[in-house]
This record gives sequence, C-alpha cells and structure tokens, in this order.
Amino acid sequence: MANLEVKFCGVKFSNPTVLASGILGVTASSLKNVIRNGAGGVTTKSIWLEEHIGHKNPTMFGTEHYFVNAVGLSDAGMKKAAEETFPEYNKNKPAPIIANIVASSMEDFAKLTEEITKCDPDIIELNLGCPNVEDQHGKPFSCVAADAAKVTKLCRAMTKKPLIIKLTPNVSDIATVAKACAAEGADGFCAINTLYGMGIDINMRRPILTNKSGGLSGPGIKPSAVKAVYDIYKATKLPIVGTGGIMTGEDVLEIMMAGARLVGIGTMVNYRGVEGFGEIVKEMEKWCEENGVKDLEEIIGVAQ
Amino acid sequence: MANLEVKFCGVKFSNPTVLASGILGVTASSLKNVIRNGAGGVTTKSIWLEEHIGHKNPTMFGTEHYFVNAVGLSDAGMKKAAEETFPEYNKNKPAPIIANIVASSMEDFAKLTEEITKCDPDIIELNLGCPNVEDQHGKPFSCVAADAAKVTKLCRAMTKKPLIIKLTPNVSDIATVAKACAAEGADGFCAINTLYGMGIDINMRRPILTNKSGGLSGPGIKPSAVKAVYDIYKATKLPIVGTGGIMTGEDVLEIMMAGARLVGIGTMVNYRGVEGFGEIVKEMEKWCEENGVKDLEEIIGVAQ
Amino acid sequence: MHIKTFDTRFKTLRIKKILEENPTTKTFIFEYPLGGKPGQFAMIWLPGFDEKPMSIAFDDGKEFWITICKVGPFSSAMHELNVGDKVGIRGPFGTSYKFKKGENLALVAGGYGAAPMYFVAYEASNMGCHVDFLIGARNKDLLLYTHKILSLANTKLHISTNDGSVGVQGFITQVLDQILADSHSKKDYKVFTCGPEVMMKAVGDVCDKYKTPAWLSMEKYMKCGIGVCGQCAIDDTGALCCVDGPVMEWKKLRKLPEMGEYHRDAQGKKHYLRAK
Amino acid sequence: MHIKTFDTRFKTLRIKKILEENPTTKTFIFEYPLGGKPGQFAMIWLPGFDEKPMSIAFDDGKEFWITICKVGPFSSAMHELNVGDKVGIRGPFGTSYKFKKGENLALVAGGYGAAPMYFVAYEASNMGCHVDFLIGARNKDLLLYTHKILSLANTKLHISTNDGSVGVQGFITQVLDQILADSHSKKDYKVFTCGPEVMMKAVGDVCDKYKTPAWLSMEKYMKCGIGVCGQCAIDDTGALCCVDGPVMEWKKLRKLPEMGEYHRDAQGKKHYLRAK
Ligand SMILES: Cc1cc2nc3c(=O)[nH]c(=O)nc-3n(C[C@H](O)[C@H](O)[C@H](O)COP(=O)(O)OP(=O)(O)OC[C@H]3O[C@@H](n4cnc5c(N)ncnc54)[C@H](O)[C@@H]3O)c2cc1C
Ligand SMILES: Cc1cc2nc3c(=O)[nH]c(=O)nc-3n(C[C@H](O)[C@H](O)[C@H](O)COP(=O)(O)OP(=O)(O)OC[C@H]3O[C@@H](n4cnc5c(N)ncnc54)[C@H](O)[C@@H]3O)c2cc1C
Ligand SMILES: Cc1cc2nc3c(=O)[nH]c(=O)nc-3n(C[C@H](O)[C@H](O)[C@H](O)COP(=O)(O)O)c2cc1C
Ligand SMILES: Cc1cc2nc3c(=O)[nH]c(=O)nc-3n(C[C@H](O)[C@H](O)[C@H](O)COP(=O)(O)O)c2cc1C
Ligand code: FES
Ligand code: FES
Repeated sequence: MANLEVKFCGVKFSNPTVLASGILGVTASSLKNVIRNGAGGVTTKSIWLEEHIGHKNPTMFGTEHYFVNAVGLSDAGMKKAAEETFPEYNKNKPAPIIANIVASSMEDFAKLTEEITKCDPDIIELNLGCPNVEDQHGKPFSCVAADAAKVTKLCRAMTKKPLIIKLTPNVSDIATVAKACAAEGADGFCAINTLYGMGIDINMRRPILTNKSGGLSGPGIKPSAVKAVYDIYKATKLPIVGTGGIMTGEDVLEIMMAGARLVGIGTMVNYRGVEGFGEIVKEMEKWCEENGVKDLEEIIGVAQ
Repeated sequence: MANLEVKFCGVKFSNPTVLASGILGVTASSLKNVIRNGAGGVTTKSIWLEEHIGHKNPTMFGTEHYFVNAVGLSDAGMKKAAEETFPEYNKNKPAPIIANIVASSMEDFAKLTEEITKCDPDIIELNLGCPNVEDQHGKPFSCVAADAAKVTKLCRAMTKKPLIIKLTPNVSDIATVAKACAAEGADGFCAINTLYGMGIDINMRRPILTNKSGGLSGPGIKPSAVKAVYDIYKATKLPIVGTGGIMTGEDVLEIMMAGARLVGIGTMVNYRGVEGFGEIVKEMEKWCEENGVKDLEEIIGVAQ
Repeated sequence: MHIKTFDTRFKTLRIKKILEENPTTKTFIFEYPLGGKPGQFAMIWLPGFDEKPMSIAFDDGKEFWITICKVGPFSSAMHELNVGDKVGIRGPFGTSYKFKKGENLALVAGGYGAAPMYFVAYEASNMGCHVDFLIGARNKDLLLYTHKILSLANTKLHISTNDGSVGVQGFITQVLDQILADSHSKKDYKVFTCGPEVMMKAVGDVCDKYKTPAWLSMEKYMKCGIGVCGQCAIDDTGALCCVDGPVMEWKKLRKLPEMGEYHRDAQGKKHYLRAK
Repeated sequence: MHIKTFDTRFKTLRIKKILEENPTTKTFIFEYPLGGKPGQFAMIWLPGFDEKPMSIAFDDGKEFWITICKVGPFSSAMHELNVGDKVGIRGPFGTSYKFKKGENLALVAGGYGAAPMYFVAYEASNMGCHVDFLIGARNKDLLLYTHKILSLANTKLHISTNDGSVGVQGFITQVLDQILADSHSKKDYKVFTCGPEVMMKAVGDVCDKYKTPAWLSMEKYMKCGIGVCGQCAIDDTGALCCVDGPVMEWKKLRKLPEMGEYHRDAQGKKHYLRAK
C-alpha cells in the first residue's frame, strides 16, 4: 500500500488533495463534509476584513470542457471567520485547513494576516488575484511582481504561520512573480488561480454572467496549471499547491510530477460531486500500486 | 438565406471563418484545399525571413478538452513564400489570404513586412504572440505594450496593406497592448494566440512535448478568446479575427457577438477534420435562419 | 474515469401564458419538456439582472409552470414580464418527492408552497394515491391553487386561515394533527410539506407525535444550484440543499442546529428566523 | 455537434521481443491490442528525443510488430533499445489496404516495405486470396521477411536483386510486368506496393500498361500524424498523407506534380528525388 501522506511547510496531510478556495467553502460544516469525503485538507473561501458583497447570479456556468465563475468573492468578513468558521472547524478538527485571505489594499492584507493568525489556521494563503486599488493601473497584485513582493513582505512580518502566495496565470512570466515573493519570505505557492474567461448566450445575445466576465477553471486549464507549477518549482524549489483542472488521480500525479507537493481541487466537484475526492484518492493508490511507487516523495518534481 | 459575407479592412470574405495560422498551412495546395472545404479565407503558417528549424516531435498532443503544440514555428523562409506559396495560391485564387509573419527582432519584422507585401497578400498579420519566440527581455513582443507598439510602427511604415496584430492572451491586460498598437497604425487584431501549456506523461514521468512546454488551444480556451475579443473591441473598436477554441457555428456566432468580424479556426480540424469548415458554415446559416438574422453585421459586437 | 457531459448553460424560453393566482402571485407557463419531478427546482435567468431558484409547479413533459410570489427585486421583475418575453432556464435540479401507487399522503403547504405541492398531488392522484391537501394562509386573499386542487381526483382539500376568513381558523398544524389522529394508523401514510421553515418544523413535530414519516422542501440561499459554491450547505452535516435537497427527510433534519432557527444570506452570514 | 472523444496521448509499452531481420533492420514486438489494419501506421515516441511514424508490420489483436531500418538518428536510437525498454505509442492512423475473399493480389515491396506488405499477405492468405509477393532489393543481405512470407499459404514469393545475388537480376518491375502479362486477365487482380516512391511510381506505370488498379503506401514527412499540421500535404490536391493516406490509389496520384518527383522536409522545403 503506497503512502499518500505528504508534509507541506511542516504540516502533515493524509493525502495531497486539498479543496481549492471558493468551492464548498462557505461554512465549517461544509469544509468538514469535504474531508469526510476523502480530501486531505481544505481551503476556506477567500476571507475579507469586512463583509464583502459579491456579484449577482448567474455567478457561474460550465460545459464539459470548462467552468467560468464570477462569484465576486462574497464573504461575511473576518468577524464570521473568527467567531464561527474557525472555532467550529477546529473543534475535533479532521484535517489541516488553509486560510485564504483577500484584500484590495496592502494595509488590509497585513491587518488580515494578523487577525487570521489568531484563528490558528495551519497555513495562510494570500489571494493576490484581486485588483490593487492603490496601484494606478488597478492591476491585481499578483500581476505585478513588485506589488506581490511588497504584500508578501508586509504579511510575512505579521505571522509565523506558513505563508503561501496564490498566483494568477494571467501574466507573461509567473516564475518572475514567484521569485519576487520568495525573496520576501513566502514559504510556498498556490498556482493557479483562474484564467480570464467569458461566455455569451447567443440566443439572449448577452454575456451569461451578470458580471459579464469571470474566471476560467476546469478540465481545459490543466495544461496551464501544469506549466505554471513546473516553472515556479524550477525557479524557487518551494512547495506548491498545484491547482487547476484536476479531475482524476492521474491528473494529481501529473501535476505533482511537475513539482506540486499538494494538489488543489475545485471544479472537479462540478463533474464528480464531492465524492470525487475519495474516488481520486483511490485512483492515486491504484496507480501507485501498479507502478511501484511507495511514497509520493518519489514523484514530486520528477518530470523536471 | 442569411448573408454570411463580411468585409474586413475592405477585403471581402464569403463567410467569416478563416483558417488559423499554423494549421494545414505549409503549402498552397493545402491552403486551397481548406477553401474547397468551406472556409472563407486562410492564414499562412508563420513565415520567417530565413529558414527556421522547429522543435522535434512530439510537437503536439490533444485530449477531448484541449490541444497543446510546440511545433516551434518551423518554416522554409521568405524565399519559399515568394517563389512557391504565394504564386501558387494566387493563380486562380479562391479566397482572401492572410500572410502571418514572425521574427525575433524588430528589424527583421520590418524587412519581412516589406518583402511579404510584394507577394500581394490581402492582409498582413504580425505574430507577436507566439510563446515560442522571445526577444532579448525574454518575453514575446506582445507581452510588452511598448514593444508591440514599436514593432507595429516599424512595419506600418513598410506597407500599405491592411496590417493586423496577433496578440497573446498571456498578459494581465490585453486591451492595453491592443490600444498601444492601434495608436501606431494597426488596422485590426487577431486574438488569441495560444495560452501557456504543458502535459506530462505520468508513465514516462516526462513532459510529452520534446520542447517540454507549448501552446494551449482548443475547446477549453474559448472563454479566454471571447473575453479577449470583448476587451479589445471595447478598447479599440477595430476589426478583430476572433480566434480560440471555435468548434461549431454557434461558437462562431458567440465570438462575433463579443466583437469579432472574422473568426479564426485551427484546432477544430483535430476534432471535425477539414470538412468541419463547411459544416460550421451550415450551422451558422441554420441559426441565422431560425433567428431571423439577415446579415452578420447585425450581430458583430452585439453583446457589448 | 468518465466525465459526464455537463452543460449548465441556459435554454432560452418564451413565456407562453401567465396566470394571476392572487394579488401577489403569478404562474408562468412555458412550452418545453423540462422533465422536472415534483419537488425539484429550476434556475430562472433574467439576462443582465439576476437568476434565482424556483420550484417546478407542474410539468407534464409538454409544458411546465413556475409560480412566483412578489417579494423583492427579482420576483417583482418577473411580475413585470409579459407573454412572449424570453427568460433563461436551467434545470431541473435537486431531489424530488417519492411515493408509490395507492399510498396515503398528507401535503401541507404554506405560502407559494401550494404550487409545488399541487405538482405532487397531480401525480399522486394520477397514481391513485389518497391525498389530503392542507393549505395554511394568513387570509383568504393569500390562498392559491385551490381551484386546481379541487379538480383533482381522490384529493381532499383542507384550508386554515389565521383570521378564519376561510376554512378552519388557526394554524394548519392543528388540521394536520386532526387528520393524523384519525388516519395515522393507515399504513404507508406520509407527510410532505413545503412552506416557511418555521411552519415545516411545526409540521415535523406533529408527525413525530404520530410517528409518521415526513419530507420537507428545504429552502436555503442558492447561487450555483449544482453543488459547487457551498452557499446552501446546511449545518452541521454540510448537506447541500441544492443537490442533497431541496426535498429532505425530516428525521435527518430534526436534530440540526440550523433547522427552523436561521438562514444564511449571499455572504454566508447567519440571520435568525426569530428574534433571540 | 458531438465532439468525438479524442486523445492523442501515448500508450507506454515495453518491448517484448526484438528480431534481427538483416544487418540494418530490426523488428520490435509489443504485446498490446493496437487494432491496426494492413497499411496503417503508428507513431513511436522516445521521450525527450523524437517521435516518428512507423508502419504496422503485423497485428493479430494480441501483439503488433514494427520493423525499423537504421538510417539516421531516430532509427539508430531505436536499434539501441533492448527487450523490456519502454516506448510511447499512439495510433493506429491512416488508411489501409482493402481486399476481399479470394481476390488475386500482387504485393510489390522495396526496402522495409516488405514488412508492412507481409501484414497484407498474412491477412490476405487467411482470407484465401491468391498472393504474388514481389520483393526487390539491391542485394541478398538487404532482403527481409522472406522466411515469414514463405510460411504463408497460397502465397508465391518472387525476388529480384540488382546484383543477382538472389532471385532474378534486375528491377522488381520487370518481374511484375511478367506476372501481369500472364495474369492481368484474371478478374479482381490488384497491385499493392510499398517502397521508395520512385519504385512505386514505376510499379504504377506497369499497372497502367495492363490497366490493373494499384494502391501505394505514400510516405511524406509527418509531424502530427492526425491531419492537423499540414506537413504531409501532397501537391497539388492538398490531400494529407496521414489521414487521406498512407494507402492511396495510384489513379489519384498518377497525375500529381509531386509524385516521384520531390519530398518536403520538416520546414516544408522541397527536395527533389532525382537531380534535375
Ligand atoms: C429551492 C428553492 C425553490 C424556490 N421556489 C420558489 C417558488 O416556487 N416561488 C417563489 O416565488 N420563490 C421561490 N423561491 C425563492 C426565490 O428563489 C427568491 O428567493 C425570491 O424570488 C426572492 O427574491 P427577490 O429578489 O424577489 O427578493 P429578495 O428581497 O432578494 O429576497 C427575499 C428573501 O428571499 C430569499 N432569497 C433571496 N435570494 C435567494 C436565493 N438565491 N436563494 C434562496 N433564497 C433567496 C432571502 O431569504 C431573502 O430574504 C425558491 C427558493 C429556493 C431555494
Ligand atoms: C507512413 C510512414 C511509415 C513509415 N514506416 C516506416 C517503417 O515501417 N520502418 C522504418 O524504418 N521507417 C518507416 N518510416 C520512416 C520513419 O518514419 C523515419 O523517417 C526513419 O526512421 C528515418 O528517421 P531517422 O531520424 O532515423 O533518420 P533521418 O536522417 O532523420 O531521416 C532520413 C530520411 O527519412 C525521412 N524522414 C525523417 N523524418 C521523417 C518523418 N517524421 N516523417 C516522414 N519521413 C521522415 C526524410 O526523408 C529523411 O531524409 C515511415 C514513414 C512514414 C511517413
Ligand atoms: C466557483 C469558484 C469560486 C472560486 N472562488 C475563489 C476564491 O474565493 N478565492 C480564490 O483564491 N480562488 C477561487 N477560485 C479559484 C479556485 O480556487 C482555483 O484556483 C481554480 O478554480 C482552478 O482550480 P480548479 O480547476 O480545480 O477549479 C474559485 C473557483 C471557482 C470555480
Ligand atoms: C498545431 C498548431 C500550430 C500553430 N502554429 C501557429 C503559427 O505558426 N503562428 C501563429 O500565429 N499561431 C499558431 N498557432 C495558434 C493558432 O493560430 C491559434 O491562434 C490558436 O491555436 C487558437 O485557436 P484554435 O483553438 O482554433 O486552434 C498554432 C496552433 C496550433 C494548434
Ligand atoms: S447553491 Fe451552490 S452548492 Fe448549493
Ligand atoms: S502529419 Fe500533420 S497533417 Fe499529416
């Protein structure tokens, strides 16, 4: 029987599959249900300092090839996380939890890091996919290496928890952004967030999403995720939560061979349901058996 | 019967489907065969000034969701284009032809523009977006608005032919790049080129492509293409060859509603064969009939 | 692994007919084989505005109905629509009510719940079930579907209003208690209820008194409707109202801290149903 | 539209057995139900190095063979491999040879063409066809598959060598001319040929003389093997060797400017087969 256990920044996961942020992540009960279904860990939906109103429905749609969403990062804010989500998740805590936080100013990011640390998550993940209100072009933090590095530095100073940066693939060179963050003390990365996407209903002649455009995820983006993980691993050698288009146990192994240590899974739920986590773990075990892999350490980054 | 004819920079196309660059584009006979199968126009495989050696096989692979290629822009150079491809295509010329050119220096781009103009193509397309071609800053030209604008300016000075810029989606804001090119005299755009992609064979534990990484195309990228076209159209109002993941007549209509005037189709051939062009045109006609669309001008950019 | 073909884009349908059920409620009829079962819901889209879940009030494979109560922006916008207008539809989604030939059913409806319950009664009476249809309303004007219900075979309609303007004065749970007191000994007796959560909880308690199994139409804030966003998760099992529900068995809900106590809004924040 | 499930990723197979056909040719045997038909090809991948098209020399649904002639980097690398080594395989691709029970076939092979032609002969003899198997080689040492061919029922082997070291001295086309002169009157007579393009063109000319239909195994530079890249397009029809071929009818090729005249390299540049 292969050992699927992996350590990520010193945190032990019973298997490398981790629920990606924003899927089934609104409440502690929902997160625990995902663990019950086989995931090795969970990530919270992005948490803001204050309550944040998202976009109106439709907030997502999918086809067999991809999924597009514009939920708009709706969240009840840090208060709910501190009073409800974390206390409830941490009582007979079933597996590690990654706190994903988001803000539109560097100052808020630092404050949030300080606040969320008190909730005792295992890992803190900065969602830099949100536009920087201070930047004159209003580009997302992780589109500009210097901005990403600055946020990393400020947050790093606020916590001793493992700090990982979630990067957007919508840049010409993701490795440069990753290196800049690593230089400021990032412990690892989560890649990728969604690509740009839009769908138009030709009968209505209107964009499907009320927000018009959204984020592209699902089966169609797997090669972009594998490429990003490969490049970030090569550039930094830091641990990575490889995320994007993972649907099967084979997909998990593929992105791990590119350099991922944990594997984020979100849109899969749309195709296989939450039970998919358990099925994927079985698929991994089967492949490891057949291919004589005793420990996943053997395959992390092996395709480099 | 709906009128599928469209004019693009003054050039008349019998229908908006155009063969994308790099697919079935090695010889004039192959290009003519694509027109025979129903396409409204064709684009040549990227042409270099001198012969250019591409990557070794495997140069491409696909799944039901996407396709990844790293052909490496192999080409026999301008000499073959001038002595063989264009003379042969232009004798009883069946439809408009777009000359796609590529270079790794601004100087070569200008020289090529001058040379290719002598071949009398209907439109000249600058491939500034191929992830396989990098300038000395280590980025494709169209990843940097200033570079893209400079190349546009140099080439603009060399030709009176309609000049369009093919853009990469691997940037955080494609509209900014497009605006910069428009300011230097670009007549239109082709979007998108491929996204970054990589696939790993888990049994071999190696990247599938000999070049390791390649360009992602096919069904999974359609939402990225629609989004890019929507943004470029909003920012410049210039004509666009909407390209990326187009598989059906409905897909053609969708990207036209986002703002495309012509629609580039490449990877579709992998799924439906070259006959797919004729089938797609029929699907468009059917939808136009059913929805009372008499002229495609009615739908271009209607979802804006 | 086989990925099932999955497409959650919309069907565009034109409204075929609109019925005024009462001053605040309209039924929209669409000619389309949606294939919905009693208790399931569909997502209704008004392009550029919003999209909301709505129960299927009738579906015979040729046409289906949606009955909408005017309470806020979206339902009001729906009430502005005319015959021939286009809306986007996706679905059917969620679980449905299960019953067999000849069973004895008590359907307890509150508010617009009478509409989806009519769909249950229609199918049940066709299957020769004995149906007691109970509707509770604040007053006469808020009743709906009564004529349609009366036209169904082996279906008995029971009404209660708080003001006694029609039917029994008081709460519908009293009527249910009566019925179960007489007939809970009948085998295969089942109670289905759709209405305000507080009412459904009271119905559940009555059923417990008579050890009668009950199923409820749960209503939680939904975004995706397909089990992805987690917005509709119910504490503390994390069951999803959109895929594990909306029809859920009372015995699985009875003990839940959330049941009849609070809802969550679009941001996932708790709102208590009763001032604490 | 329905997109057929399409996956061009590789199967990883281990070499089960290697046969030395002659000093420059080896046959690689794989235990895998590839499902190839005579005339079709597969793509063989050596990770990190290169991938090339190779004809299927045999396939009985349990195992298949690939016979490779050592001419350059890739074929040499293949010759370095040992039993148990892994290679990637995708396919089968392309068109195949078609024949019916009891037909009369002349199979004309040059170079490694004898291997794929053996697959034709194997199936044809099983179907009770009468087969004349013609092999042309420069000399005795370059012959291959002769023993396998001799073991086939209702199959007659004819050999020619330029130096006369075995069989008739001269060109194989002379032998074909003889055979057709005697037997072209037989109905259903068909000629299949696989070898250097110049040889196949000569075979086609002989067939024209006797009005005998002929089919050729075309070999053009291939990259994708699946009809996408356009590398293998044939002038001036633009037909694709990888999907419209490799097996093509002579009457469709006869008039083509490219036939027997030039090939294109990986950059699409012309190379004439004979100095002009
Ligand atoms: C499974 C299900 C079936 C439903 N069936 C019907 C039906 O048949 N007829 C009908 O009139 N209504 C139905 N609803 C309620 C409907 O979806 C809307 O909530 C209602 O139309 C109010 O929206 P509004 O914008 O008009 O008012 P708002 O002022 O926006 O909302 C009024 C109240 O409705 C609730 N609500 C709002 N949005 C949602 C949402 N997306 N999901 C769940 N609750 C929400 C909130 O508790 C809010 O306080 C159903 C809801 C669910 C979950
Ligand atoms: C349909 C088809 C079936 C084939 N079947 C066999 C077979 O059964 N046995 C066998 O030994 N060889 C076969 N080949 C040829 C084989 O694909 C290689 O061309 C050969 O192995 C030479 O490659 P190399 O690297 O060893 O030598 P190189 O020096 O690279 O090439 C030698 C010559 O082979 C040709 N060639 C090289 N690469 C290709 C390519 N990708 N496609 C087509 N031609 C190429 C070129 O004309 C070149 O001049 C087949 C080719 C095709 C197209
Ligand atoms: C419905 C939905 C909501 C998401 N919300 C968030 C979010 O709140 N924060 C975040 O960092 N990423 C969010 N994402 C991105 C995912 O975490 C993940 O990075 C991306 O979807 C790619 O992985 P996948 O293909 O497995 O879904 C969301 C994705 C989806 C589909
Ligand atoms: C095999 C292949 C080769 C390509 N070669 C080129 C090229 O030479 N020049 C270029 O500008 N784009 C090239 N592209 C990109 C396509 O022109 C197109 O922009 C992209 O594939 C998206 O469209 P699609 O999804 O319809 O293929 C190539 C794409 C593929 C699949
Ligand atoms: S509404 Fe999204 S999970 Fe139920
Ligand atoms: S090899 Fe690519 S089209 Fe034939």
